[in-house]
Amino acid sequence: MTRLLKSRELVLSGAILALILLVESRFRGFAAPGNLAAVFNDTSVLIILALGQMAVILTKCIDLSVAANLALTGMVVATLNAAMPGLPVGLLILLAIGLGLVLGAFNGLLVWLLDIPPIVVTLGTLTIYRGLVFVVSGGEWINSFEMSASFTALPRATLLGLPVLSWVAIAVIALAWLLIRLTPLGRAFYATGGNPHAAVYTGIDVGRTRFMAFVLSGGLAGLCGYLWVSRYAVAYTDVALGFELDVVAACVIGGISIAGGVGSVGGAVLGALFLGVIKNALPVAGISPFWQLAISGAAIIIAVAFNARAERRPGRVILKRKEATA
Amino acid sequence: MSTRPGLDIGTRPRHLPDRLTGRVARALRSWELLLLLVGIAIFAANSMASPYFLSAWNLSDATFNFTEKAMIAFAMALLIISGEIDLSVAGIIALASTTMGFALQYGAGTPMLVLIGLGTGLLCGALNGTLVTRMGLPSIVVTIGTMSLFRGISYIVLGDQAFSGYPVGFAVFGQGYVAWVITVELAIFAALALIFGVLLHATKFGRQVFVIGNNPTAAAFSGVRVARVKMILFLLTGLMAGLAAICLTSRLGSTRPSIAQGWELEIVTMVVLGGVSILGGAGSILGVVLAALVMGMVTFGLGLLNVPGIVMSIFIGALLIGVIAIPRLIALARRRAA
Amino acid sequence: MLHQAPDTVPPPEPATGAAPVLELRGITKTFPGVRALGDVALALHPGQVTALIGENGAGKSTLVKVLTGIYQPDAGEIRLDGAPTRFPTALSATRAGVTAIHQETVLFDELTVAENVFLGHAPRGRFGLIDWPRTRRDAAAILERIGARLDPDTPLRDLGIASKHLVAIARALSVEARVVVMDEPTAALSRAEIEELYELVDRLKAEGKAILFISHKFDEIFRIADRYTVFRDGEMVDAGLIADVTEAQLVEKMVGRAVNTIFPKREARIGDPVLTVSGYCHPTEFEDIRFTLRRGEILGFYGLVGAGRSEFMQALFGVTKPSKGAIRIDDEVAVIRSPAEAVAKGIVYVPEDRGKQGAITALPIFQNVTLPSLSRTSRRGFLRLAEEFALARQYTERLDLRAASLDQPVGNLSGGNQQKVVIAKWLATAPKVIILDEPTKGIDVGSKAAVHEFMSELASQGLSVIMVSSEIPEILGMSDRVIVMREGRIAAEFEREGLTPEDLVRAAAGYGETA
Amino acid sequence: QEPLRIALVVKSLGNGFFEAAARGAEEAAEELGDTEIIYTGPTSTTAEGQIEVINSLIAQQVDAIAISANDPDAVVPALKRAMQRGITVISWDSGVAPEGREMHLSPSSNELIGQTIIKLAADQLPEGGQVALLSATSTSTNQNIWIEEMSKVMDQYPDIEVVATVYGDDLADKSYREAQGLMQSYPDLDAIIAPTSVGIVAAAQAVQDAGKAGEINVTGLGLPSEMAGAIESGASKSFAIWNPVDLGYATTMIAHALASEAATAEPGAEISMGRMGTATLDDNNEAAMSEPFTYDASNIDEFKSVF
Ligand SMILES: Nc1ncnc2c1ncn2[C@@H]1O[C@H](COP(=O)(O)OP(=O)(O)OP(=O)(O)O)[C@@H](O)[C@H]1O
Ligand SMILES: Nc1ncnc2c1ncn2[C@@H]1O[C@H](COP(=O)(O)OP(=O)(O)OP(=O)(O)O)[C@@H](O)[C@H]1O
Ligand SMILES: [Mg+2]
Ligand SMILES: [Mg+2]
Repeated sequence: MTRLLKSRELVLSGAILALILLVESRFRGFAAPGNLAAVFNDTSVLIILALGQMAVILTKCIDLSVAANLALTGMVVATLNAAMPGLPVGLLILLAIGLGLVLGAFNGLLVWLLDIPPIVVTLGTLTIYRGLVFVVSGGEWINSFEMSASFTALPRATLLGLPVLSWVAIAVIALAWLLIRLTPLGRAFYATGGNPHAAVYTGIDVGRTRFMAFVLSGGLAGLCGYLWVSRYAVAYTDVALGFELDVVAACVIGGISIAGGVGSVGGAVLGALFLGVIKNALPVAGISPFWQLAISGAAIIIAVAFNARAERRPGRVILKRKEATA
Repeated sequence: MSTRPGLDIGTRPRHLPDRLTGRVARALRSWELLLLLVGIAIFAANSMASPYFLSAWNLSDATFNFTEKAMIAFAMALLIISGEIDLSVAGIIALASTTMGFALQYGAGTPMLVLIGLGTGLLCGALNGTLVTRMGLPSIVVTIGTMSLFRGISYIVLGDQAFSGYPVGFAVFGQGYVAWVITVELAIFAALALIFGVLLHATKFGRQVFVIGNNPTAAAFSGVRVARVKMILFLLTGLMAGLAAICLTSRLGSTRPSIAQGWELEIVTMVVLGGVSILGGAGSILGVVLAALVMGMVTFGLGLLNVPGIVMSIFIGALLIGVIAIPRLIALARRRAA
Repeated sequence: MLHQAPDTVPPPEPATGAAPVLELRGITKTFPGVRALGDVALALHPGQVTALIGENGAGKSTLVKVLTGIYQPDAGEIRLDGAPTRFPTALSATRAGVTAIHQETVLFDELTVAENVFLGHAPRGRFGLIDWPRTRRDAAAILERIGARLDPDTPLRDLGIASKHLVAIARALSVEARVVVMDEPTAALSRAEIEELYELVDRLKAEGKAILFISHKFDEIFRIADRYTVFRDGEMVDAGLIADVTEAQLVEKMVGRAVNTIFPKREARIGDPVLTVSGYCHPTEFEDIRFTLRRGEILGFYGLVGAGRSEFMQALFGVTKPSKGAIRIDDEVAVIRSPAEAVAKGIVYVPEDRGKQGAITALPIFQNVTLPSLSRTSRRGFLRLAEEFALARQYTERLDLRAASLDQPVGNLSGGNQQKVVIAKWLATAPKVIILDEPTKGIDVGSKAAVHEFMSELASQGLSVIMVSSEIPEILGMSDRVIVMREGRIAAEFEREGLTPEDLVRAAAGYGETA
Repeated sequence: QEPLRIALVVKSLGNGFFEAAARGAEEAAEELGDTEIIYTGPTSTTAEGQIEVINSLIAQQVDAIAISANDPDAVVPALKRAMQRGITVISWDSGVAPEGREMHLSPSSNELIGQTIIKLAADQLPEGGQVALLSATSTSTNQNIWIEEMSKVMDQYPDIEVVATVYGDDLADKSYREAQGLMQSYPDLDAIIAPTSVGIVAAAQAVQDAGKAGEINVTGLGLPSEMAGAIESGASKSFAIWNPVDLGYATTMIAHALASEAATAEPGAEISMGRMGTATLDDNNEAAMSEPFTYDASNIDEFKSVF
């Protein structure tokens, strides 16, 4: 598995590099470290969400509610911040993660205990959570001047030259790698998606593992709720509308198989970065932003076709050809 | 001692009855009945909540809330029963509407516009179908890609512009009436419900759709041309999206690339609420018809109370999960008690 | 012969050897509509192999699952070293030292061999994190011990069926076990590997482990078991020492009456050639397959597991494409590019994997039967249910299918009856040639005899049969002619007269070959 | 007697601008007496959403619909049906094609707005310089007309170069990213003109985050409450807007007059807008309310709590 994935990650890294160089060749400065750091910073939220989604997809499920979860947690913490500017930001972040966890757990419970297909569950909660944002806010926007300075300052504060937002993404990547590679839960994600039936025989509780994946995805979405709202210094009902599809697309481009059990942290990160580079390169390259949608659609199709080709097994070979005589 | 399988060749064959449970008994336990009850309850609640609900003209206006989506939902139901899905339908609407608007610039008349709309739908369906059946790619991912691609092409063509000025004759699809309060769209909806109902439940093709959804490998090993059936379903879905694009464009009288944004999820919701198993292999057109009516009535009823659309969607989401969850919760509780 | 009453209380265990490590008492397990286990008892002794035998569906695998914490029994108790205990999860059974090689391969294609061996109980290092280097080392050691030459870092998906089974065995031995359960462990292994397994069992015995061995093959039961326990219909009917019984007695206990294990082929008039295959090739799976099949003939295809017979049959049936070759049906050139075309030309295939390729388990019997005949039972594409039921009834009754109604889902039927539905489906198309791939694999003795008798009857009615089988007695008993395949090629062809098991084995394994 | 029911249909609920307009509408209703305001709209800026809302308003038999349209053409059939059922239909803020309404009330005249936005930027650039436009949703008409009007007067500012026009789709995050892109692509940029209340806030935030407050001037059309921070930080020196409270008030006054048949919408007609004076309809049955008003550090504190 690792061999194949490594090569797939290599190809994806190559594609990203080629893309960067292509833009750089026509528009000096795109590949400058400062700009690349900005691209990474801009993609941080997508990376974090893609890592959560990856856990879910590994277990053969899908979480379409992440963007709605993000919007709801973002709105709740922004509202709290506006109402009680005195609340420490740390507490609000914990609250965002906590609320995200609860929303993820709700998905997870429906999948685990009631055995409802994940796509149906999260399609339902996608509309419910998004609707709740409206109910919570009464449709009002929370604007930057209503937020406390510390609330909006945290993600853009720089540390060793990088904004805190980027550092959060880096930390999440590291933790995700640790979780996936080195903990039993991480391995359980693969087993559950790779062969749910066999997972039961190995003592893995398939339902519980899926639940945990949804909780993880929810918690990260909650974290992103705070990050998004404070970064753009605005909260409203349609925050990150339709972003769940970008997240799924990042995973797919990163080689995480929708059939479960296949994928890696590196793949998810690279998939997100690929989309991030395209998004940032278009305005710089002077391509009309109206092209962006079609380009990312084409990228998804090409990536999935490519991954399927890489995954296709050579098939066992019964015939032992005698090369020498030929 | 009980008879053992297979040991009694040569003895008198046993007579196997066709069915043990009658059709009525089955109907009484069905998902459709549950939906019908929900629908009646919502109808009653709406009539009580708003004095404006029970009016033929108002109900006729309300049908626009679901007719176009339901046209696609019928084809989508077949596709989902066969174990595939098409999330690009709203993208197809945008693209088909755009090509129609483009043709309009070159003076195409109503018949030509209709052909172009349907043709674009078919082509998009053909692309999806080819990627899925020829290259063996998972349809959920392929159609997430083509969803962006199709709508993206509309954005490339239109940008921030719009096509408008459709011919007067073209308005008949989305704004015309067949008779009294029966709109053209409602008539199309009813005709399609009948056609798709017969296609799915009374034809060889429909049987093959169910078989494929249950076990595609065994279907192929039984001589069913799986790839062909799936290809036809993708084409059919594309065609219906093209038809919906004609109706919607005609109703709006203009084309923007953002047309029908987010419809794919509403259509899938409609299909699943109609009792079609998202895992494939089970479902009925009657269920989808009932789900369309229920969803239309919920949105219209709440609209009359000036409830914002997004709050309605909470109801739809809760309905989707609730209708599936409640029977399971009861079963779970019963098992716990026992 | 005395008929044993089914309700007799099992005789007490003969008192030999040490006290049992693991004892089951009064275990009952019901599934909706089926009582898989009713009040069964079993005792496993250290250093002894207990064979568990019974027909298909007797409840053997269910018992294994109860023993390993996958199923919870409805009633009864499990005693470990005399103390009552419970296994609420698979992990708890592993921790208690009960490990199993399950009938199905329960492994993960996307993980490596080492991960598969240790999934769920990998060695942990600091902070409870998985210690990968140690996991790899330990896995290599276990593989070494069972004589499997496999690299622990190979992804499992790159391995063949037999190697996968070896990984499953390694997995079972990766825990400190006192009780080892093996549910039909030799079904997928080659002869050499089976021998290695027997040696392994002997070693485990010597180490004092208690072994429960499930098999349908009596030769191996007599080769390695010390004790036996017989299940019938979810009940324990007998137990004792192997030394005290004969094979015939065991079979009778299992089935409840005496049976012939092989129903010999009835003489049939063999007619003109129906199917001629010449030079069929595939880039990787088989090469230059050629033979002629005649009317009323049963042509056996023998070979070791993995010889490529199924691949060839599936190409003949149009599932996969051959790269070269031609066929003639009734002396006319025919091209088959899909199963639909094969069926139209009168060639049908009963696949090896009944659950995945044969039956559509969630759909009713009649829909399964009429599926390939829908053009006949429908008019202009519209279904006619009455005709479907009539057709389905005709063929299911001819095969004496046991079911409650034609509307019952096939998944509710026993394995043998599911096989009958698949055969009925094809008979309803009035084929010329029927290909049966391992038609009695995993089917108990009783049903097996019925299938054999039926095959014979079809041949005598003028149908041509190709029978793929890995069982020598079945090949010898049923075939008019035998083709042996090895590594994707035809290794030999034999007439029925004077054919011996040694001939088959020699050709299949390739001793003294020139090619 | 039943109260007169006037529906104020907005582009999307939750937008501060429209909330303010709704307050103005309520003020007018109070003044008029016997008038009920139904403030409604879709939750995202789509034409389909507005049509569903219009259908339910028709069903409720409201007396007047005053709409700020997401699409000038798409809502026409639905509005026509409303007029057929005897409902007074006018558009305000963002217009509807003439056949879909009786009259349209522009917050200001397009010429004045176009001239104002470029003047705001030019006044801070006596030496000339580069400016870029950050426009709103691609499906909105006004921005395009204003930009067009702006280009008509560009020859008055020979030293000012418009280097790019980008679209933020009236989404905060997209506008933010587009503003970032502008700063990357044009290192010498002097001003960003965003004739949209969402875009201007996002652009100001982007400029502030890039540490270029005072260097790049963000101007255009915005709400004082949302722009107060930007004025304070120096990211924006000044911006303009008409008063949405006045706009909602004037719209309601006109709708009431037409629905109660106190006035008729025809070219040349003069319709009273209460404290806002009189609207005079042109040949297209369109009228302008007033000129946009400029906000800067000198008056922002006074207005930021109003809307
Ligand atoms: N999960 C299940 N749900 C319902 N019925 C089951 C389930 N598992 C087993 N059964 C039924 O219980 C009975 C015993 O099955 P089991 O698998 O234990 O048989 P077995 O003795 O192992 O047969 P074989 O020799 O074919 O492996 C069968 O009738 C089977 O159909
Ligand atoms: N290494 C493998 N990778 C993928 N599929 C395999 C592998 N080994 C076996 N199979 C599949 O498992 C099934 C049964 O395998 P089996 O070993 O019986 O091979 P076979 O070609 O059918 O040989 P035969 O029928 O001659 O025994 C076949 O369908 C085969 O394609
Ligand atoms: Mg078994
Ligand atoms: Mg085989």
